[in-house]
Amino acid sequence: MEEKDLSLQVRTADALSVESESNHDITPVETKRASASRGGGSDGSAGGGGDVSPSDRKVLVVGGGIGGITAALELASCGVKVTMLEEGPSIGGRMIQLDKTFPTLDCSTCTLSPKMVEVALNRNIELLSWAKPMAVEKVGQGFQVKILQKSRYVDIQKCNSCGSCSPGCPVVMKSEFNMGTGPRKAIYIPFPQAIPNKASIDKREDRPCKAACVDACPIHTNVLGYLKHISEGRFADAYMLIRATNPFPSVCGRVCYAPCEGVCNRGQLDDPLAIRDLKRFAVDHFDVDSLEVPQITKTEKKVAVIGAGPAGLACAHNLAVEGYDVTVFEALPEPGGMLRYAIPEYRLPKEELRKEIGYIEKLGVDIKCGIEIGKDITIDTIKNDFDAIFIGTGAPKGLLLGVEGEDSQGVIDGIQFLRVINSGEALTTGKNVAVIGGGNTAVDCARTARRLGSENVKLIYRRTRDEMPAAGEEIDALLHEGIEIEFLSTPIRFYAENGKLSKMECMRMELGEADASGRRRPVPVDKSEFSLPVDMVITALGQAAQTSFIEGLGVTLAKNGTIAVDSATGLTNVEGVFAGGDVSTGPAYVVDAIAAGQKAAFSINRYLKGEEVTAAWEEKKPEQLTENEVTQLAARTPQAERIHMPEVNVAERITNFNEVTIGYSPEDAMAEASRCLAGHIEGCIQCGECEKRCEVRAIDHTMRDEIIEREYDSIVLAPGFDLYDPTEKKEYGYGTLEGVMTGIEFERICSVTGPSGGDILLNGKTPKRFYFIQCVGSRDRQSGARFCSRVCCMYTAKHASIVKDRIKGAEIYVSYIDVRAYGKGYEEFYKSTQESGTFYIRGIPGEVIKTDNGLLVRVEDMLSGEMLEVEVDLVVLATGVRPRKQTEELCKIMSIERDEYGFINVDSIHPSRTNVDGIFVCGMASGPKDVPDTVASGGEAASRCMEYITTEGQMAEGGGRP
Amino acid sequence: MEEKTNKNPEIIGFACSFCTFKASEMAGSLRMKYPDGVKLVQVPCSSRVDPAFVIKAILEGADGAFVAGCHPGDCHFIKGNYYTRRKIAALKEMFDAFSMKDKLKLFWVSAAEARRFVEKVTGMYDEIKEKKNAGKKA
Amino acid sequence: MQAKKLNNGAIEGVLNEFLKDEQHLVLGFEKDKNGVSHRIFKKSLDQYSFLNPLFSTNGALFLRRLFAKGMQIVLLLRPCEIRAYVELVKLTQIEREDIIAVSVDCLGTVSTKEKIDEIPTEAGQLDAYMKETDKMRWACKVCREPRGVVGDAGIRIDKNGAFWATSYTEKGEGFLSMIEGNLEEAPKEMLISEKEKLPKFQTNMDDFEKDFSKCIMCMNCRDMCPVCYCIDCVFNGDEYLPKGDALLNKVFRTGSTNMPQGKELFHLIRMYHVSQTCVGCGACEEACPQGIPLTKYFKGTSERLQGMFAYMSGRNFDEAIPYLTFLEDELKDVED
Amino acid sequence: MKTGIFICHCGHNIKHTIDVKKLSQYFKKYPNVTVSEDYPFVCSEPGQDMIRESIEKQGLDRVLIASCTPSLHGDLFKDLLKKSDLNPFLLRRVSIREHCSWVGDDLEINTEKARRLILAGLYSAAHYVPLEEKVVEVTKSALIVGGGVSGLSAAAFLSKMGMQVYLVEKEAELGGHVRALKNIWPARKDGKEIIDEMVAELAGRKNVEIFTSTTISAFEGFFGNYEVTLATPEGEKKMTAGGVIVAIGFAPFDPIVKPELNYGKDERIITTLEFEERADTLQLPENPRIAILHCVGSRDEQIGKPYCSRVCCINALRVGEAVKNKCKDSYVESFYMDVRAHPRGGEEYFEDTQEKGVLFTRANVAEITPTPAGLVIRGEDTLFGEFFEREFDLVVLSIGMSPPIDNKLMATLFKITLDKDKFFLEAHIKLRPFDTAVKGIFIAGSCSGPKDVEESINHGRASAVKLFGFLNLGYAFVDPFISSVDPKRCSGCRMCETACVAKAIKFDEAKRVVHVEEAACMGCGLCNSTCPSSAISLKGSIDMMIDDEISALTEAI
Repeated sequence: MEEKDLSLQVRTADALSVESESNHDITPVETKRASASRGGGSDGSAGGGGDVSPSDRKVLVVGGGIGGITAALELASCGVKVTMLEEGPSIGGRMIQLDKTFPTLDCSTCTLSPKMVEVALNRNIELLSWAKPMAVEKVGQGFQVKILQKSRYVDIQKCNSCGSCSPGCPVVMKSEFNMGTGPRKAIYIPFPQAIPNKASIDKREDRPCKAACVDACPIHTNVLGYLKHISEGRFADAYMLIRATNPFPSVCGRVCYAPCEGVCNRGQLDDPLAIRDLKRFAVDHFDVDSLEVPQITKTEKKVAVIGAGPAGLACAHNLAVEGYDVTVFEALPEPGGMLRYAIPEYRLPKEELRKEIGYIEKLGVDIKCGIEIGKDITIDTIKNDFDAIFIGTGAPKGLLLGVEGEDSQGVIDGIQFLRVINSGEALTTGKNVAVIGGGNTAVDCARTARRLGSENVKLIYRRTRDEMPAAGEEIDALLHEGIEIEFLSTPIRFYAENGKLSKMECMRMELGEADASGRRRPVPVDKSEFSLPVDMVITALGQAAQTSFIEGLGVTLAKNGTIAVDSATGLTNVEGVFAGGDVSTGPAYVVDAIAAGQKAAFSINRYLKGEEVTAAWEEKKPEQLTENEVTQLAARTPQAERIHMPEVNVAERITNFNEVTIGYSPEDAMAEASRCLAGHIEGCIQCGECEKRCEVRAIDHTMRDEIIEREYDSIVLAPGFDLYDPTEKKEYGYGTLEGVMTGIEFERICSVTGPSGGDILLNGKTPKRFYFIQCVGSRDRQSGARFCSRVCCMYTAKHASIVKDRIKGAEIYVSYIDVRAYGKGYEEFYKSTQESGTFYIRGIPGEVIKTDNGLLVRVEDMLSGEMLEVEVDLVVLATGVRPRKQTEELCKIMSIERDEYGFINVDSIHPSRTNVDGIFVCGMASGPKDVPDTVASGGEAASRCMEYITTEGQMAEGGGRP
Repeated sequence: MEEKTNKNPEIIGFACSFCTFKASEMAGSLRMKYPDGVKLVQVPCSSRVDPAFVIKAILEGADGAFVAGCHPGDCHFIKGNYYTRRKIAALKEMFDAFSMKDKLKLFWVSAAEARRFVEKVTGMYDEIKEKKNAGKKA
Repeated sequence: MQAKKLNNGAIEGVLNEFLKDEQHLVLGFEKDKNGVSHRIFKKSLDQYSFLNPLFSTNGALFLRRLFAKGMQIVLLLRPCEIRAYVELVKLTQIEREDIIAVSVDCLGTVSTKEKIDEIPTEAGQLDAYMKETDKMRWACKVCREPRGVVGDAGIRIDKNGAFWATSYTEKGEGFLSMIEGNLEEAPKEMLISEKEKLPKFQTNMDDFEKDFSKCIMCMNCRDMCPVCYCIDCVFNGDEYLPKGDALLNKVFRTGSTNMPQGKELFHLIRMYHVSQTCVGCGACEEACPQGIPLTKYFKGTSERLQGMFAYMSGRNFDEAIPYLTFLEDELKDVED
Repeated sequence: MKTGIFICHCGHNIKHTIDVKKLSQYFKKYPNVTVSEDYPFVCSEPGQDMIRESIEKQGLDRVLIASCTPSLHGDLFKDLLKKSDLNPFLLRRVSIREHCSWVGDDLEINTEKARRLILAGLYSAAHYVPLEEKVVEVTKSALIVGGGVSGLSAAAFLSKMGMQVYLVEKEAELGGHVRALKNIWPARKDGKEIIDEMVAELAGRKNVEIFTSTTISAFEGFFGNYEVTLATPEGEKKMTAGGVIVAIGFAPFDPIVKPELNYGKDERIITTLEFEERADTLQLPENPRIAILHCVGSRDEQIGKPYCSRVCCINALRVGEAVKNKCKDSYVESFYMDVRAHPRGGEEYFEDTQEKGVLFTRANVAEITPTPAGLVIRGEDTLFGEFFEREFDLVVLSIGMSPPIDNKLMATLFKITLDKDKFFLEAHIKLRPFDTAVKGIFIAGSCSGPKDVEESINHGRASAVKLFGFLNLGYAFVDPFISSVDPKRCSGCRMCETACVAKAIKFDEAKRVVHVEEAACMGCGLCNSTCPSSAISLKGSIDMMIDDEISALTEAI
């Protein structure tokens, strides 16, 4: 090697691969020798860097701004292993927030992002975002460092930055990147060019409640999420979030039995939230017909759904979204099943239902009504024509009393009764109507009869109110509407006079032993017969499934005639045949049917893909708060009762079938929703929506902050700077007056990567008149900063020229003390800004006040000596720089000295050397600098650092530092 | 060329890796929409674009072509796009001489200007589409 | 303009003197019974003709890749030929050191394809001939610079047909010093005056395709072009003119294709390549067996493109070829 | 040719907007395509295993991955190819996520667009050849031109890192202008002290050669191995340097240019530099009246010095302070436009000098008229808008910085561009403030524009560390995407040479063809598009690749 002449000679990297797999990090043995021989750089007296390979040296760079980036890249290129700590989600520092850089008006992003990418790709640099040093201890020449790695709750390896998580997130926060001028979600990628380009979750504390509502809900509706949306006035977002797991929000918003409210943890403090009514509110504020059909990739497979009830339609809906060709067969003339034919108009307007079903049809689902299986089409044909079948025919068959005279005219089955009414057919009820039963159907029948004009409607129930299966509020409503209930009584005989029903004989009951259902069995009381005059009796004793039509399939039935299925998957014993809803459970609730349909859809999808069929989601028992959790929460949560949804008064409502409940006003809804405990915390509320949406399963809420222990040979600090907060300068009205903002905020507004994509807008309108005030928080004793911030003069000039460039005919004023355009090309830039028609006024304004059409700036022009009053639309405060908050902490743990303003102390001949040997500083941390100066200081710091780590132990001979 | 006239315009764009292509990536990740007719060829620097490429693209049936790079002065290769500017300016003059000025455009789009990118290409697309349809009617 | 008046035969005398040296050559025109043509004179100058009314090729073509030193050469050629020579010098295709380029006023030329028996070579008569007959080549009719004002020196003809020699560079002065007599102010009015600018060339693809449909891709235009200097043209490769498998491959990709494949491509790209160096001599058209009006397109286009940069090919030795330089602050409005 | 095409679903991102199945099926049948698969997440472990497997099993020689945009996933797939013993430069990535899925709504149309883009990738990949990251031997030595603070601090660092350093100073003494300065602010040291410290640091080192009263007579070659010829008092010296740091500083502005100041006509009118030298020897009455003029030779378009010289305000303050320290009761008045006390602590320094009693008058000075009694300054007070006329015993002109005398010489020697003020032009004013277009050649300190001591030191060391990074391995890696010449096709017209920004192309007089200095090439491809016969072409993006991409994209369907 020594002999080799130096004429440019070329080898392939592979030839070197012995030492390095074309990594730039390891100095190959022979090359090192070469250097030693050449110029005798190796022997100690000559500084002796030559024989110390930097490759085994490690340096910690704190801060990922342009200063830190430069230092890190330089060190890495010298072969040093660098760890870069960035406290935030992405490197880039302040510079990446800039729209343009003076004086060339280069696009900041274009110039910086390649450097950021370099950092990411450089094999010598390990980048830790969300990380900062906690403790630093000097050991010999080196440092023992404890690094706090904050958890980002997203697996950086898995995340492929597709960004599908953020739209779903219900938590809207201010974007730090945009200096709060724009929103971001709790899960977010700060900006498109972020490095690392990965999402992170802004989780500040654990959710105070257990989100029992979500677990209680058969379809795991994201309750927390939509309540958060509603509480902050984003009603449409709330609807979409509900829609994501529920094809029938308007139905569930009205007639759901709301198991969520039963377990709502807030209920343990005061009242549970009105989760169902708020759902309805969300629906009321959304036009379902405007829903757009998503992008769907069609598959070849066809699926038949039998029964257009909630179960069947939910199943069809999800399959359609998955791209299957779905046909629904319905025996009745219209789709909807019990929703359409059993629930009366005053509880669920048909129009609402129509919309929801309309959307399902939009998805391409073909609903064939009036088709009865076995009559119009045989089950075998279906079996042959389709790749899979879902059966959701419900439980339409009414049960019989089994007493004498039941067959006489005037005795009618409840379901039958409701169906006739809901079909809009005329039906004459009697004067005296008795309804037998205590379920929701019975109540519906009674209230319907009342609305049909029956003077005297009675409910006959065998047990007491406590045992009534009907929803409590329904019973109350019933009583309000003047319907009596005969508890503990049951009919034993019906009498008809010339064919027409005339009276009913009943018998009193008393409660005996508990029966299978756990309810005490009613026992007849001897000699307690009594009779009631009736001309109509409606029996609502419960329903049964009607499954005769599938005999051909060989599906196993349970003894009560329902289809036997695996409740988690909807699998029957026959391959390709699935079932769910009342047809398998017997009469139950709408939301259970929807869940069953969705589970089946999930299974069918897997089955048709040839995958193993598994449960769609695992169920979790709703958790309750523990005693002391309750007490703790109660302590920090002000009491607030539930706000009830208004209803139409009784007198009016019994005269018609209009909906009884009226719905919340936005104010009430927001107030009620904000009672949700989850909504009370900052940042992520752990609603789990992102987990649902992340396909690579990158999200991990169980992550915890870690502490990493490392050893480094040297440390470079580049914590950068913050900007002065002018709130304390009352005279400028920052924070109180609209249209007064800081320079960096204005920068974001101008930026093409900013909230308005580069349009300079003040609440939607383009401002025309601008006033820039310089030296806010610089050269200013009151704000405790005598120093000059060095950049404000120029960035103001830049802003002025940007405005000139973007807004034709803009009026621009700039107030200054001295214009410090001292850098290369700065003076010229300042001049051209002036010449392009920006008015520079020497003198700092006394005050800014609001006027009818803008802001009034009062300033004394020191050149003319006169007092000026300038009216403008926008006032931009060129706020000075301050050391970054974190600097103080950093310096404390490293015992580094700072000056009166908190900048790190250095001397001008060794501009990066701190009082601690081996710790260096660059960039704004040691005083205001513009970008080129920061870059230079970054390099300088790197050079000092290199000296320190490569010549340690030889300082004396090196004759370097005194 | 003939059999394509009833189709939507096809536009070939030559985009420099450091600015315009980056901008187009950003346009994508921001889910901004622009016509499918616009298709990019990535080049290291706009100065790599040989006018022959543009001529070829047009003769092979593209309804338009554009060359896009960093703003003058921002070039990653320090001066490249100044040469681009001269070459493409000349080529545009040539296209003008052959009465097909509208078929060649030169854009400066920086890495951050996703929206500018979308505006530029959409603008060009619509313009050409309009001319095309007008041509068909005539 | 300071110049030396040439009495009859003066220049021949000078050149003969010059040619006495073994190492000296003159490239000019010779007149014989078959007409006038290029000739390199050694030793002595016989049947020399100042003017060559017949155009076959551009003389600069013969000078391409002339790098040898030691042979002193004097060029006495038409302005279009000298301009091509200058461009070739810029493109380091000619070693300029030992060459003196003298441009001679040109009264226009007739194509060698034309049928003509007798054509005058004396300035006055030739001028008349050109005016009477309509035989002058189109290229010459629209010539941008027929005056001997390019190169190292120039020979101008005044209204009375008298010749004037003047210099534009040091070399030119050297040449001038060989001629006896002193410098005097030459008459303002010369036989040929500066041409007025022509309107911007304008055409369209249909006409272009129509005109070039006859092209057989023999590429004579390229081979005879003085400024098409590449030793290996891109169009020799399969990239632009695919044949055989390459052709099939292309058809497979781009569907049906006319043949010879890529005529338009060839001509348009060549047009761009020579756009800054083309001197509009029309040699290409002379070379075309199909009689395609190449000059119209090449000259027209190149003049437009040169105009953009206030450039004129071959005007002088120092102007950089526009594509090889730039100003930071120019062409602000090219961007769309 | 055996190409493997792998189309990523990116979960729903691509799958839901592009018919990936259809595409993979379509390309299965395509000539030269051996494998064509679509996969949920190509970037996932199983995804990569799949690719690797098919490379090994099917013996693929090209891999095309249609997924997210190439800039994502960094070197993931390159490394994958490496692991599978396939040259990483045989990988082609096609962005169908950012450029199809996310920019169009219609499945059909997106799919067709994606097909074209993949086709384009396929065609161009057909021309791919294995490339290698070359490494070139470089000399671990640096030439530093200029022995001022920048040059010295660069030398200090590089020599300490064991590099051979050749420090060239055209003056007899090191230290540049700083050496002359007294009590430099904020260091509060004499320039001499600072310089001596720096020189002392170098003194001990065998790997530093210092050449004073020396100029550079010739400079040849390319990055890593520049051939330098020096003209030293002892005669000519030749050496090889890996890189160069040009730190030739500035020239003080000469106020002669401004006759109205009468500088040179009266010894009571001196410059700040002269003040430094003569401070003690000046003959002044006690309690002298002293005027200080700011911006002499700065911010002055008439004399072609529109720029601000950055340091003169501080210098003016120093003069004021010095006088006041000497005699409290002297009358000192500073005439300024804006006080640009920009360095850290400068503002406070400004205030302190004011408190010391130095008066600051915002004014335009029209002229200085020497009279026996004193120097009369006439001008306009721009604060009160009134004209004034005051008499002084001494006028100190705070002169600005002008470009170094040798700027043009050095510019041609080292291929550095000059900016409009004739200072050196940096590669990028913000992020590459001491780089030039030519690799391994740096400009440090005030030769690229006025700078103070601290800034010059920063520059010197920062450029030094950058140069060290280039050279410390003894070899440098060369990006494979560089130009190369086919000598058979080259006509030697030297157009590429003229155009090349990096000056990486060299002409061989004998063979009359050019060749590329690989270490210097930036890989922009300008030469390629400039060469009419494409005799020079950019590896990784040769004409045929782009031509065929175009064919694919314009393909008639």
